[in-house]
Amino acid sequence: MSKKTYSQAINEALRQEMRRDPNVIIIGEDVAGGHGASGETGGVGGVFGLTKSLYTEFGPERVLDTPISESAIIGAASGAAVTGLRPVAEIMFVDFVGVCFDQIYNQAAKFRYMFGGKAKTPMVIRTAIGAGLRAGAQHSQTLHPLFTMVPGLKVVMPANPYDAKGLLISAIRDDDPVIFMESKLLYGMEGEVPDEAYRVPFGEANIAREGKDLTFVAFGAMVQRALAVAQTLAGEGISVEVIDPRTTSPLDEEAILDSVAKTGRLVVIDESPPRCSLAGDISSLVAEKGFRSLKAPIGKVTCPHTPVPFAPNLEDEFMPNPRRIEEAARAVLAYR
Amino acid sequence: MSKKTYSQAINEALRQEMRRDPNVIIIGEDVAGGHGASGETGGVGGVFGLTKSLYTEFGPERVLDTPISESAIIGAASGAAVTGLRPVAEIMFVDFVGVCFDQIYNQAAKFRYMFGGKAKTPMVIRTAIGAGLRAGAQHSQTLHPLFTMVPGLKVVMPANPYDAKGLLISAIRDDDPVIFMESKLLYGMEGEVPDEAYRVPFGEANIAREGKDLTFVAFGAMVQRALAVAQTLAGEGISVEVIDPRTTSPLDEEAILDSVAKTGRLVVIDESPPRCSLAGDISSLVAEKGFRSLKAPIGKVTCPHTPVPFAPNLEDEFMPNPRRIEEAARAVLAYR
Amino acid sequence: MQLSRDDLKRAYRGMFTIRVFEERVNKEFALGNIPGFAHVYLGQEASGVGVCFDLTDEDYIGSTHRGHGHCIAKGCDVRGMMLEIMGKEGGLCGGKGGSMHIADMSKGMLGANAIVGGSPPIAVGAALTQKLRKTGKVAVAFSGDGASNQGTTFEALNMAVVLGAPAIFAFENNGYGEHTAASYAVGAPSIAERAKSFGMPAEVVDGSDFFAVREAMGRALERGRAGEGPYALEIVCSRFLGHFVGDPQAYRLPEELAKARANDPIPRFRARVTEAQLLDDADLDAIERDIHAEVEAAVQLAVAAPRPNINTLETDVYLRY
Amino acid sequence: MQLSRDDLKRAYRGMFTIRVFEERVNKEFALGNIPGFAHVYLGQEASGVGVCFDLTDEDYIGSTHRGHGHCIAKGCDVRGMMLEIMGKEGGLCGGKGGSMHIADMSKGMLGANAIVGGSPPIAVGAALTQKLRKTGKVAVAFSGDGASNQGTTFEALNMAVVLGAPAIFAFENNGYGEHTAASYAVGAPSIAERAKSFGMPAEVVDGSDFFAVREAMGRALERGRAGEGPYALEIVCSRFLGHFVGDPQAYRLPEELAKARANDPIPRFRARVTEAQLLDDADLDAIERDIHAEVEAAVQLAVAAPRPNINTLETDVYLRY
Ligand SMILES: Cc1ncc(C[n+]2csc(CCOP(=O)(O)OP(=O)(O)O)c2C)c(N)n1
Ligand SMILES: Cc1ncc(C[n+]2csc(CCOP(=O)(O)OP(=O)(O)O)c2C)c(N)n1
Ligand SMILES: [Mg+2]
Ligand SMILES: [Mg+2]
Repeated sequence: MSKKTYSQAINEALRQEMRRDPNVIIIGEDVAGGHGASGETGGVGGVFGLTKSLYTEFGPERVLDTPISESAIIGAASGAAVTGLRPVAEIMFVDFVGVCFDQIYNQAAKFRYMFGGKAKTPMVIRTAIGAGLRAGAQHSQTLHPLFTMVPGLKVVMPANPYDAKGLLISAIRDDDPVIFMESKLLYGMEGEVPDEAYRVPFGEANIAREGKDLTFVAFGAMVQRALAVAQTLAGEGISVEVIDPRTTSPLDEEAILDSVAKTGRLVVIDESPPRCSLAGDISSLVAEKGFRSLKAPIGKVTCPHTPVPFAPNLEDEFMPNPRRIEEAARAVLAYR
Repeated sequence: MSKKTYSQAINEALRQEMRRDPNVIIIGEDVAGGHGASGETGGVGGVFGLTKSLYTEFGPERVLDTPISESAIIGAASGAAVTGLRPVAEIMFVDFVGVCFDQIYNQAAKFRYMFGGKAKTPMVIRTAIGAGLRAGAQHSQTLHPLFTMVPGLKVVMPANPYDAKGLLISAIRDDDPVIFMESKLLYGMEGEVPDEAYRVPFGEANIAREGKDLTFVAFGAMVQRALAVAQTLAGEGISVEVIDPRTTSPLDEEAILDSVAKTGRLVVIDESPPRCSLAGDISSLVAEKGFRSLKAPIGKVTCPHTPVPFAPNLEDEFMPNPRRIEEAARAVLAYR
Repeated sequence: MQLSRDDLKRAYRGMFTIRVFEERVNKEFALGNIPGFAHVYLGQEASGVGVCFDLTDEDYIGSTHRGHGHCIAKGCDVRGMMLEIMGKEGGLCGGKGGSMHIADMSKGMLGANAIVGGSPPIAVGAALTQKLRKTGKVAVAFSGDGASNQGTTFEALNMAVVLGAPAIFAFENNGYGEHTAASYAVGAPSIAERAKSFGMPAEVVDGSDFFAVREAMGRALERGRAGEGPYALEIVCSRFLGHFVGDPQAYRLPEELAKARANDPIPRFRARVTEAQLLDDADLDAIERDIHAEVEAAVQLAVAAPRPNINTLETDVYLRY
Repeated sequence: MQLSRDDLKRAYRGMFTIRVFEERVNKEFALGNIPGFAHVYLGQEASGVGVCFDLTDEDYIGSTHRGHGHCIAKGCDVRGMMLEIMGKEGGLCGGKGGSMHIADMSKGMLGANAIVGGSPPIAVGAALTQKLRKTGKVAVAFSGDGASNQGTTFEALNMAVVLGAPAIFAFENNGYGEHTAASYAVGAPSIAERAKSFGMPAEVVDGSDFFAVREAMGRALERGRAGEGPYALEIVCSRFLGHFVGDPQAYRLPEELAKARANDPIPRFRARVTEAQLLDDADLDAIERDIHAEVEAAVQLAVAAPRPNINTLETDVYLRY
């Protein structure tokens, strides 16, 4: 056990799994870096440095730099997966999935069902998500609803370093395609992380804070924001439970329903735009299966129905921020 | 006014708009057909015949056959749109959007906002949706949540020939990109359709049937199924209101909320899989803004969380069918 | 490599099985026994069989919407195929896939693919596995002339070169993508030259000549098995019927169709082997009788078979909601 | 076409504006005045200016993440650009776009584009408008060597040929896509040859020589304006700095960088026009002083400007929920 950042936890999970299983390979743009150049090869380790030093340890056969061709990256990963490898592909920013989405949702995700259960596609797609870096409309999206809606995909959103490592190890050992969504805002977050390999199972929520007056459900980077508002409200004697489902699909419905059964009030906080969102999804779950517990309308805090704006003040207001979360909480709490 | 099929209504809308405005062009695969072949050119008019005889009338400058390159089709349409044309692009089956999704959600949909309101992208993407034709996992999807979630897109799902014509004319005259989703199961549906051009506005629901005990919200091909079940239940003295929002984005929230205010009970019927679905979206709307009216949990009838199966018996059970709709309705009605 | 009498019989068996199977698909479709769409491989038999002839079960192929011929050439069971195409229990994909999604991992068949350009990137991945494991095996991506214009296909060509993957790109140029001619939709003067410009060897082959296809494929295989990287073949052939079963094809003149039929790969093969006295008519006739019986049995079986159990709707996917 | 003294001054002004602007972006980024990322165009000035030199406001360009130089070459206002890059009110996109999304329809600038390969299909569409309206105008798609491997780019090449669209593909080969060399990621021996194999004329140009770029572009333009279809240029140039501002570039040896600097397009231009006595140092120095003042003023303005009004968050999109 020692203090590690979210980035280090991910890097460590990759290294340990690659050591354990020679079938695990890494494929993506600049995951090594420097190929064909006059200077050092393998020193980049991905634009965010997540695959740093893996090339040095595992070499060009297992850490594959590619052209900027995301469809071929994902196709190469799924083709390698159905023939026996366990690739971890990197799509640098989730925003880029539009150029390779077919290979994800029509191909990799469907093989198992469409082929009558006879194909196994153990692959992970790691990708960086979220606004807040002033990266503009095409480098700041979250897009997890896009994957959550697809039958055949598992979708993971770690909210802290411990979960990042444990969930990534689960993802690599899973036999279905897994989308592993890394919150850019959390890369620098520190936490206690065991040095050895361990798994955090899919579909088991983390109760990030216990409470009895109101339930917050939040994912990824939004968990910290939810916790911060819960803390503020605690000062007024309001007890908020914060549920982090960890994986959006499979979803731990029970943890959410149990919490709402206790609190009777729910606010879902999520960084996608409002329509067909994860916030709406969870709200509708409770409106169907937890209706009897509900004492108030279900609040949602999402981004507005706009692309991500560039200017910092606009972007800060765009994201679910403590002010907006608090407002939603108070509205739900005030309902009689 | 005369009886026309859904297909004929769409074809007529295209023809009339092309006559009215020389900027309207059609672009897609086989929208004319026969180019470069030894026989007839222009006789195909799209695999479903929707653009039939337009090539003959408007010629190769305005009805453009393309290679099988959907990204280039959509890009060509949006590039033409921002420079002054009003293209109607065809993506044969909505399932194919995965190969060109970037050009839709990151490009066309974002131009206006991302460029500070200085770009106008008047284009329509026509595409065929839905299961029921035994076309298998990659030719039977609906995927409207995929578009509904994207800020900057308008999404249209006509449920009958009258709406098909009027909504398509609105789409062509709209200055934003519009996704026009044609239900394959409805292509042969007949109805009264005015001969002249007319618009059905976006964001205005059609109350397909009035009722007071229960609200059904359904889109596209599901509207007929909802009506059929409403009819069955009427035989038992249960009065069901059927709301067809016509466009998923913009969404006529008011019509839905008004109906639930009256009935207190809601079942949403939609042919996408359950997660981050349109069904969930509408349920969450009512759970937030119509909570006080609700007398029962909100029911959802969707496809299961699987790809579309091929075998006819599996596919029939996969789709929201009258039995499943009726079951959901009875459960919501029975709630006390 | 010289072909033995048994080899030649195997080749004829492959092509003739495809022929009879596809004619029967056409007929059963008309009879209403086949749900959905079907795209038959009639006229292209020499391509599939020529490409797959020297592949093992551990070599992989990725296929297209027009995949029955590839499946048969790669050794898939025709009963399992017919059951699948009719949407019946016991089909190769349990009835969940259908004509456009037949796969059989045990035969190295990675699936027909209803997305044009879907297979090439996947085949690069299968080839990568071979490269990393140094198996000396290859992966073939079948694509049509139409698919040769899809961005995913181009990316796969470049990726295979860059990663040195033993992928073989078999472009079956049957002159049409749906109802549009390749002469219109392929802006390049030649699909092979375009592939070559990506940095791999490429050649044009007469796709109605089994021997020519097999020989060209031999050169591709030699390179692949030696770990020297990808190869492309432009296999020029003819689609005897329409794009899908039922396409009236007004865009093709009768003369064009007649010319295609005149170059039928199956009589060509027969003429060549009988004239060279490698096989005699009796050998070939015996094969034909066999195959007719085999396909007939497959159809009987499939027509009589039950639909998949309704409980399978939600199996083979990891969870239900 | 022979260049007048005024033309030459305009060319120098264009290149030097880019140079000073980008050096300043670099500096302001370090000072924390520029949010997010910035990719500067230093070293590639002759390419953007050479390509855009004979374009009018009614000709279009589509650009990349490294778009500042293209914007300036196409006539965008540097104040509006600097305001945009700093995320301020009055920016060319109202502060909503930022460095990677600067657009100005009034100048025929269809937008920088943060998706690699995003612009080529769009440029084909803009070219199509010109073709249908018979304007004699063209649309240029700038792409990097990295972008030349993206499927969308390949599709655009083929589509332009098939539709006969007056699109010009300007591939700026600066040797790198992020931190990976083109020599690794482009499997083809040559980007120009690869483009040519799609069925259009293509040539390789020395991208550090303004005159060479402009002349090659002249041939492309002649074809485009005459309605004869697309053209491709592989413009070989150098990226003086890292991929983004802040990239330490350990993957490039100092010698390589020094070599690139030794071939700086701006001194090359100066030497050529002064040696040929077309312009003298005083002319050029005057331009330089002007530009320094202009960029300084733009920075002052932008630093002092307010952020966009918060109410603009939900404008320019058709609805709110
Ligand atoms: C991405 C995508 N676009 C369009 C289609 C529709 N479609 C199915 S087959 C086909 C023609 C394919 O032509 P080609 O690749 O030449 O194969 P062939 O049918 O001649 O065997 C088209 C356009 C599709 N299935 N997928
Ligand atoms: C689809 C997509 N993939 C990856 C990226 C990340 N990315 C941004 S710039 C870049 C390199 C582009 O290289 P090149 O086209 O040569 O342009 P240059 O940076 O050299 O100007 C990459 C990989 C992206 N923005 N979009
Ligand atoms: Mg073809
Ligand atoms: Mg570059």
